[in-house]
Amino acid sequence: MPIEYYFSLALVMFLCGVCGVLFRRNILFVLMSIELMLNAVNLVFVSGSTFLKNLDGQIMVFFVITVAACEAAVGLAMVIALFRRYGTIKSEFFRILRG
Amino acid sequence: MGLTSSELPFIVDLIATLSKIVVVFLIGLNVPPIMLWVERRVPALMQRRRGPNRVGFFKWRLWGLFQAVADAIKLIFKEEAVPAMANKWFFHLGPVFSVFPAFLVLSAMPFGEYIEVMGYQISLVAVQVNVGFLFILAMAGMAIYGVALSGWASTSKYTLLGALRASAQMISYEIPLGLSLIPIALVYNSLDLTEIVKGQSHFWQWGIFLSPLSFIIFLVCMFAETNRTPFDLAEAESELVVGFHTEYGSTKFAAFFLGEYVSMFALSLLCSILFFGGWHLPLLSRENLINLTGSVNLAALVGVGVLFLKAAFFMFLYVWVRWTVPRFRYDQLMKLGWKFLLPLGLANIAVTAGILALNF
Amino acid sequence: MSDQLVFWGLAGFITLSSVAVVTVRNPVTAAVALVINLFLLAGVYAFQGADFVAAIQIIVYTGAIVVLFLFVIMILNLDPEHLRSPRPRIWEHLVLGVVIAGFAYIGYRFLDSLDVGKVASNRLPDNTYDVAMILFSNYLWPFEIVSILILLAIVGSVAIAKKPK
Amino acid sequence: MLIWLVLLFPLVGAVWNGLLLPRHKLLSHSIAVAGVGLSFLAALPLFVSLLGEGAAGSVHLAFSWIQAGDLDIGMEFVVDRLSGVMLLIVTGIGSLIHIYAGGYMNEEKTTARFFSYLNLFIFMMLLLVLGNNMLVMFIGWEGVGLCSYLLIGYWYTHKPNAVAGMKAFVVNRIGDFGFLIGIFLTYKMFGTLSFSQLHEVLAGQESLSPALTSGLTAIGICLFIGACGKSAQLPLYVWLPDAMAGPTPVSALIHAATMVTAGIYMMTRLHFIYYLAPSALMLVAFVGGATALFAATIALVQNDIKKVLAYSTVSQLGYMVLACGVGAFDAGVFHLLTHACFKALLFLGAGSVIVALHHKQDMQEMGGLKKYLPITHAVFLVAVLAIIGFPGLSGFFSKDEILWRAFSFPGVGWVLWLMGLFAAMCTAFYMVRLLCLTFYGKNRSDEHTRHHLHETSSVMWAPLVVLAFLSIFIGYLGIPPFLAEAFHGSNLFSPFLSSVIQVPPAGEVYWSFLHEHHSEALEWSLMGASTLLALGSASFAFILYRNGPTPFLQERKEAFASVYRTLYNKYWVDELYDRIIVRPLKEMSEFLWRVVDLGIINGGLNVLGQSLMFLSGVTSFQMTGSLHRYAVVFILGLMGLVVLVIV
Repeated sequence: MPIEYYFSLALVMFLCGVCGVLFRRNILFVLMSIELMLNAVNLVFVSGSTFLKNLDGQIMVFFVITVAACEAAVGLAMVIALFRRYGTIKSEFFRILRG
Repeated sequence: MGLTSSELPFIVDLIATLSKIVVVFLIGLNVPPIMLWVERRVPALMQRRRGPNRVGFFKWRLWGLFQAVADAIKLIFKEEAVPAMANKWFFHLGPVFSVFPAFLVLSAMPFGEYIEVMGYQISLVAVQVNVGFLFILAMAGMAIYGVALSGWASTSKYTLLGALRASAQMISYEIPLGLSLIPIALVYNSLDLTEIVKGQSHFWQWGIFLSPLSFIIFLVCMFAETNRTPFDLAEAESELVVGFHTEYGSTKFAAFFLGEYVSMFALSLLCSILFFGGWHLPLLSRENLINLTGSVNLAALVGVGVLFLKAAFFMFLYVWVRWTVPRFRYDQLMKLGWKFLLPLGLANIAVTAGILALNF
Repeated sequence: MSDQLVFWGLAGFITLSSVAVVTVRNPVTAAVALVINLFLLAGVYAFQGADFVAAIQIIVYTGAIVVLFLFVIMILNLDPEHLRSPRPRIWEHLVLGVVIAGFAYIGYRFLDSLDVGKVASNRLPDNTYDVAMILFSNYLWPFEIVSILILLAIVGSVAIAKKPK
Repeated sequence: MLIWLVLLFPLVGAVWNGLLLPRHKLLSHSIAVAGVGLSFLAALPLFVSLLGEGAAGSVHLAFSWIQAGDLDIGMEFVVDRLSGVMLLIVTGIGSLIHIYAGGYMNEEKTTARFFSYLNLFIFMMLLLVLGNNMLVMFIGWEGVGLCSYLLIGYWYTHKPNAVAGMKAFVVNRIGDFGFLIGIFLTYKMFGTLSFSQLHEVLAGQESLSPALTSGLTAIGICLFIGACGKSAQLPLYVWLPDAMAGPTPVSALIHAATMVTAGIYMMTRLHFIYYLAPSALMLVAFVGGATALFAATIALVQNDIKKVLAYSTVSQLGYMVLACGVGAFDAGVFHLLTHACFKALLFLGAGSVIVALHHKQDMQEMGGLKKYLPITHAVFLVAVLAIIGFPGLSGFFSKDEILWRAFSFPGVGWVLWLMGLFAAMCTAFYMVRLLCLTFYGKNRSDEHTRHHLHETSSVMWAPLVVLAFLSIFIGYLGIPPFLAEAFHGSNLFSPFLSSVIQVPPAGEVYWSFLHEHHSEALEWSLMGASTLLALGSASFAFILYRNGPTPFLQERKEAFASVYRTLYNKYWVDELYDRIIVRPLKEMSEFLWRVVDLGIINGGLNVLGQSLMFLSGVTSFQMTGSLHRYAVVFILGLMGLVVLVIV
């Protein structure tokens, strides 16, 4: 298969992830969208690795997966903590960034 | 997953694979009825009573063997009820999710080395996977979704609690399970189950002797992964009715049944393959067996029989334990998994790797 | 031919499930879509010969991460009010259009600029052993550091999610 | 290989005790003793390897520490005969004191922190001793200073202790400043800080240019200021008496046997600089002589047992500095060695007395302890005889050698000799006074204390006995040559060090008198004179104080009231410093704090901050706090950038 196909697929996944982050109001969805984006990147890595016959790309995937696991664990823990504290996980509710 | 391109012609490969899939599927489908019977007769034996022995044709009752058929018929033809509040989609999807990983696991199990049909060597594994038991671990992990989704979709406290318990338990025990397998991979220097069995051709090279601790951890995790006694908290009747599948009846219930018994069978097979030499007879090497029987196919058939016998023993063990050991408390379960088996598994890996590194 | 079939099948379902993840209303549906998506992605990896990565992908993502999502969703047990999205505003439509157009343009330019030509990418041979060798030699330090990161994440998430006394 | 072990053990001990803080006293004690004891055992073979004829030193590079341009400073260590001797002193005496400290600190709840500091001190001292360049030595130098500070203020809940620690630290800082300047000057002049390279450069010079001489003099004086701080010489000696606030083993280890000798060691290590800067050395000699005399006179009237020993230490350090000043570095190191033994013994003996009396240190409340503490008395007597120069004991040989070398210094030598001689007489007097007031006469402590008086535990007196043997016999390593001939022995010590300490060729002319031969009759008579004077002064003190403070003594005290008050108040040096340095500094700081810092700097910053707040308030209207808004802007901006790049 031409590598462009894989990259296009990754692009579509990434776009979905971006849209999820931008437009979903529920933090859970935002987190899932982030997973989607990370996986799009993984796909690029694996495809590149296969294409270039260089296994370093696969190694990067391990690291990305690990970081994704950490991100999910901490993110979900925060979701639980937020829900417990404020009773909601709608992102527009949280405006502490405003300072 | 990484279908190794065999040297067979495409059409032969296709036919062989298809027929292997059908055979594996049939084997899987036949496990629950037999086990139904075993689950009734064995406790009866233990409790010194008769057990079901009425169903039969004319005078042939065959120790109640037909009871299984009757049960199956009942399950299939029962009326189906879907709770009004249930999330329909996932309610229907749940049983699927619980059956399909079990069969996927079974599909990667090797039943023997190969048979020769019309001059073609056909390996006795439905789907040849390079990273054999990682695949099995992965598929075993998928089983959680069946439990979790069906429990959640039923919209009932019992099912939700049962689902949470079950999936937490399965996640917890998946880790020691995986850890217990790593020493085996180290010892036999392969992730491919067929290779591992080939490495056990000699009696003293069986996994149970080379990595006894792994076997113990694996055995415990085996029970926990399938939610069987003494780890059947997810379906503790006295607390949660029957846990995540409380709301299911009829065919869907049968599907859960199927999934549970197929994954039990798959794990039993895996245990025999990893620790008890797979299709090897204890003191008779494969070459001798081929010489003795005079044909590769016959030897392979004997091997399959041996493997099934070993697996059958573990199936029996499931039942045996169910009627002898009481249920754990939830905190004990978690403590056992995380504070005992996990460190033990890690230590086991370290020790095994150390011994191997010292070229012992 | 069969390659084409496999790829397009996988790609189609991956695209569908990706869209589903971000558009459906029910978080459980989204999580299941995500599982399917990641599972199929593992299929793509295996299809490219990255068996080990594929196995890890299934074990870690579907076996652990998404289960975590499901757990949280079930524990929170959000009421329907929570799941309703507000009607999208005009500027959101606008931004969506711009983002899609931008991505399309960037993607087009990028793929266009690839001078690899339409070379068919072969499947890699069995490479679990080589991956392990690289991981535990060249990438040993990153590996160790990432393991510390994981430890920190475990401790952190326990500390964050613990019930305040 | 052994050298790493020597360094490693104390560090491990310090880290173990310091980080894990074992509750159990015996455990922490064992760790500490093992840390320094194993280090000693590792040092022994190192030292033995240096004993062979013409055994040269070796330099071990651990790693390249600082590399910048031409500057390349390695973490390198030198093992030669000089550092070998110091190694044995530090680890050997250190081990004995560590053992003793277990008994001394037995009343504490936990001792892990204490022993961690002690081991850290040993480690730092070893760095100082073994370092092959000024910077490594400086780490050790500062490290021992730090440990000294921590240990003086070990009982920091008692305010005077904490203050004494700070005083030690601050006064040392002044000396360290001089040391640092010396290091900078050295690097500026020679482009290297390594001792071996410096030695090569200077030993290679046939004659010296005036610029080089003046530079070396400046370096020598700056480094000597550092030595003054650490080795408690005039005018920076004031911290040492106050440092007695720390636990007594600390006083013995740090403030008598090892750390305070760092200055002497440093000057000896850099003897090639000093030999080429005679005027600097002259200053060293006079400061040393003056310190010896000055501190000895103060010690005459002090009543606190540890204070007397502290001033005695200052005085003895003065001797060593004096020896360095007259170019007799080997004699200085020899006195360092003997002094380490008998002064450690004195302090530890005093420590035993203090423990027996439940932490009373005033000699007026002691007396008659001979009966209660027989072993302590015996070893203490040995130490006193050693320090006053009783013939045949270690102090006799080392002190006599210094006096002789001072006398043979051409020109002003006799002045230095007189200073030393008078100091020796004072030493004999105050040490015997100390002995009498503590051990003889009638017991003057209260009933309750006397009731509980008993000999200390074996953990405490066993090291004392070892030290007593050392105090007696170690002097025989350095018998003066003329005596040696008379007794068919030989001086072992000076020839041993002579491979390290040599006058560079450029200084041969000036230092030619070092090889001059003097008549033995002169040596005999000088030795006889000084010994007789010291013994006379000792007997005088014995007669006066045999029975403790008597009315007769009280009368004499009143008759010489002004002298007594001056000495008792230590010449009002502390008050002087307070008036001319501390108070002006305080007022200055007050001014800087209230006016400059609070008014100008803080005020300016506040104005700046408030104006920024105002400005940001003006521009922050678009910060809605909505995460999505930010993300949208972020993504759009990113896409814009990428498009910009690729278009």
